[in-house]
Amino acid sequence: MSETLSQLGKYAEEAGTKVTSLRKNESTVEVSQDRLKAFLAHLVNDVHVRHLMTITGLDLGQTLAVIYNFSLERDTIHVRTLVPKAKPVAASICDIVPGAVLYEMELHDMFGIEFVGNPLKDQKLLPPEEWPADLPPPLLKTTKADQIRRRLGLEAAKP
Amino acid sequence: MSTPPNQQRREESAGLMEYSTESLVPFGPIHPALKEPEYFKLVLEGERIVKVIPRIGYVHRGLEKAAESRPWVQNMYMFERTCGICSFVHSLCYGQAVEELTLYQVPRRAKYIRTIIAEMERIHSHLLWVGLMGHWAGFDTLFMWVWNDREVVLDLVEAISGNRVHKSMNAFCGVRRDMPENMEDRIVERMKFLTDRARYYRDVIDTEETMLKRTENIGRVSADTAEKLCAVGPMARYVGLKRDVRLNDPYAAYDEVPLDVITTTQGDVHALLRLRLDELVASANMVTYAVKNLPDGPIRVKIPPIIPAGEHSSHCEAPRGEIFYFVKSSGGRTPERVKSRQPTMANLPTALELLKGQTLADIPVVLTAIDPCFGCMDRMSFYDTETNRSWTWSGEELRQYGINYYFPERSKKQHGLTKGDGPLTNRCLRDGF
Amino acid sequence: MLEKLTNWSRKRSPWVFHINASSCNGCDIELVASLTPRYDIERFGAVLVPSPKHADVLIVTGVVNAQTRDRLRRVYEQVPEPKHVIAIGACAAAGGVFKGCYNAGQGIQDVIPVDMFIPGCPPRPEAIMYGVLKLLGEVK
Amino acid sequence: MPVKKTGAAVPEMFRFMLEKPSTEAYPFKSIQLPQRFRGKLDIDPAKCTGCQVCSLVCPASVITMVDLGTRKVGDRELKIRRPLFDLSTCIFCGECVDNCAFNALELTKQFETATPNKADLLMNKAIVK
Repeated sequence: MSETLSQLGKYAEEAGTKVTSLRKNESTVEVSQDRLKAFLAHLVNDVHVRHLMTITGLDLGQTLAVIYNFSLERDTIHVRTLVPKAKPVAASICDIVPGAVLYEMELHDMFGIEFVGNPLKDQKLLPPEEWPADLPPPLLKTTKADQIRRRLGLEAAKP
Repeated sequence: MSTPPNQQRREESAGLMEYSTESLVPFGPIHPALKEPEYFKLVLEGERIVKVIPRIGYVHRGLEKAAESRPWVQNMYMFERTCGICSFVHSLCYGQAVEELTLYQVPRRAKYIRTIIAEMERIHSHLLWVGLMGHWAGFDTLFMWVWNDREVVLDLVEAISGNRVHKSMNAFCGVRRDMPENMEDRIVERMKFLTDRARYYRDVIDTEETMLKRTENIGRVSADTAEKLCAVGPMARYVGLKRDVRLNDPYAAYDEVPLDVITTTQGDVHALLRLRLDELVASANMVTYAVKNLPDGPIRVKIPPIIPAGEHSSHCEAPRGEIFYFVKSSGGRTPERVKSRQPTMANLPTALELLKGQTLADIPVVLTAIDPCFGCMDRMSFYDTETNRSWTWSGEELRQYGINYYFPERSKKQHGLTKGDGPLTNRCLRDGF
Repeated sequence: MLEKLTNWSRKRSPWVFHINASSCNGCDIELVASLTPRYDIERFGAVLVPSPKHADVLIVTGVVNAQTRDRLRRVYEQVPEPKHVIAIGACAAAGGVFKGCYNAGQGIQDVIPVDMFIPGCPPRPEAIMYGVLKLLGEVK
Repeated sequence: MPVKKTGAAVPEMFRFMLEKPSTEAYPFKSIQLPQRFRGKLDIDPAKCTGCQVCSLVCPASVITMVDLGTRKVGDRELKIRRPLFDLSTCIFCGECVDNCAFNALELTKQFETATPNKADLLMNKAIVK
């Protein structure tokens, strides 16, 4: 763990969470939704971990996990936060990391998480335009690929 | 697409009717020559672009969902086919993320072979890009030369892997094929040839007026903006950010092979051309070194088909920038979740920033500059907000427009379009586009 | 007589429009490579044209998804008669490795009629040339 | 505006004029393929035992197993199965060849497989006697 990371560890402890090391160079921090923005602001502005690689979504059954994957030279830092599946709303981090716009749009399309404050959140990024409104987001575990194919009319017309 | 505008587009342009100086230009999605279909909405003020709204997803196939129902090994072949240009590095990155979940080590010889193929892929991708840049700037001679030289490296790739594009070389914890015997001299000789050619092309782009005029001082962005927008790869290095996964977090054999990371602060499209040609030389040197110092030993460790539970991420430097894979396993025969992020996705916000303030004629050059894995330069429909008339340009016509804009003397007779001939819209209407 | 002449000239110079229907770019770069000096498909008069309205032959790469399906159909309708369609690659022929993805079809023949399949992932430029020439009846 | 000075491309242009063309003579001459070229899949029906490993490892679901009746081994009745290949969707990765324990499969150098009829791409060599 590098010096920046131990510095981050101190801050994380003050915020009531801690940095867990997954493997060499790779650590993960669990932050609650209401503390997330303050934590990320500290990460980006004070620790200078500026490169957001992407935002990963995970379906954990009852909840959705949103993982912000940052990298700083040799270190990879996953900042992990949970969003309830029943009410998938999260705060946008576009004001802290402007490069997050498209990743948040992607997560909105794939998991149905609404990012409050994202400037382009009403746009569709990935799914086709004729995507039925009542179809659940594709990457949820309950959604089946065949079901989507049937609704999109992609099932082959076999003789 | 030259079909009548659909209802949605009509409504969008109707919203802009209040500002008569602005026009909305839907951009995409079908392109004849090369690229994948994408769609951008451009808001223009006269010739200048004010705002760009992307709509990707024309190539969206749903790989991440499909990965959850396929065995680990089959996923490798599927992710390899995410992109036809940087195919090897996708399978490498996915493979590395999975390898970290197992306790097996990759043999050293396999790491070297992976480095050789990855660098050859970078050479072929950069040559492809330089050729395209020549094509879009109206310098087709360069396109033909560069693509002819590109065959040299593709021949090597084919001799090693058996296919020119999708190498299918990777396996978990190793590679599937060893280097052929007696290839060393041939590779070293070809790399020397490519190095010479790359140096020569640097001369060409520095002295040919066609290239200079189209690329200098175009596509500028500040280092701070690029960093904030999380640009990766050459798009970060051309403004002076030393962002290269090979240097920051070495994978494969990059910690042993001498690595030369090239950055520049010139910060325009011309700098990107030079940077990519320099990187090509550096890659050729790395291939030469790796081939000469190829260690002996096994090339592969066989691993069981069940991967232990856990989650891990991996990132690699593709020719276009950093790619990222996140893998979660629940200890079964299929992954629980695979997330992949391609460099173009990361570079898109920067590209949109680059487009702002550019003229219509520069769109092909600027959009090609990010080396888009999609990026469609074709079938622009133009809407005149005053008369609500629409017309369509193909990518080729747009390219012609760009050439005419910069070199009016060359093709006045073709369209009669010259620089400073009144607002674009009126001119195009008059000329019957 | 005039018809014969038109047919002859059409055979001697097929104008090709290429549409990428959610392809991975592999087949596309091989198609462009077949235009470059090493392979030079222009020896047989084949030219890539920027508009479907000028084309005789429509070359389609990639597995069709819901977003490109309608675009492909519309482009096909714009190609003037007589028109021919070539499907390049495993994806365009039958879905290839993407068979079963939620936003991928099973080949373009579900959308438009196809006259020639060139399988491969991707096919070599020579294989593409062989397919185009076979379509024109130049080689058996 | 006339071009003021010549760039580095001009001398090269003249050099290329004197060189012999880089174009291959295909289709008038056959081409040299590398040793490892991965072309059309081929099966040796005599070697195939119908173990269906190839159909399990195939990423593109090219291979379906077809039942060809049963045969008696001692007291048990065993199903005879043979693979049917739909080469139109084959991605030529070679995974089936690597995994075949009986060396029944190989990737040949045949690449001229273009056909107007998709049924031509079905390889039923192992099924038809």
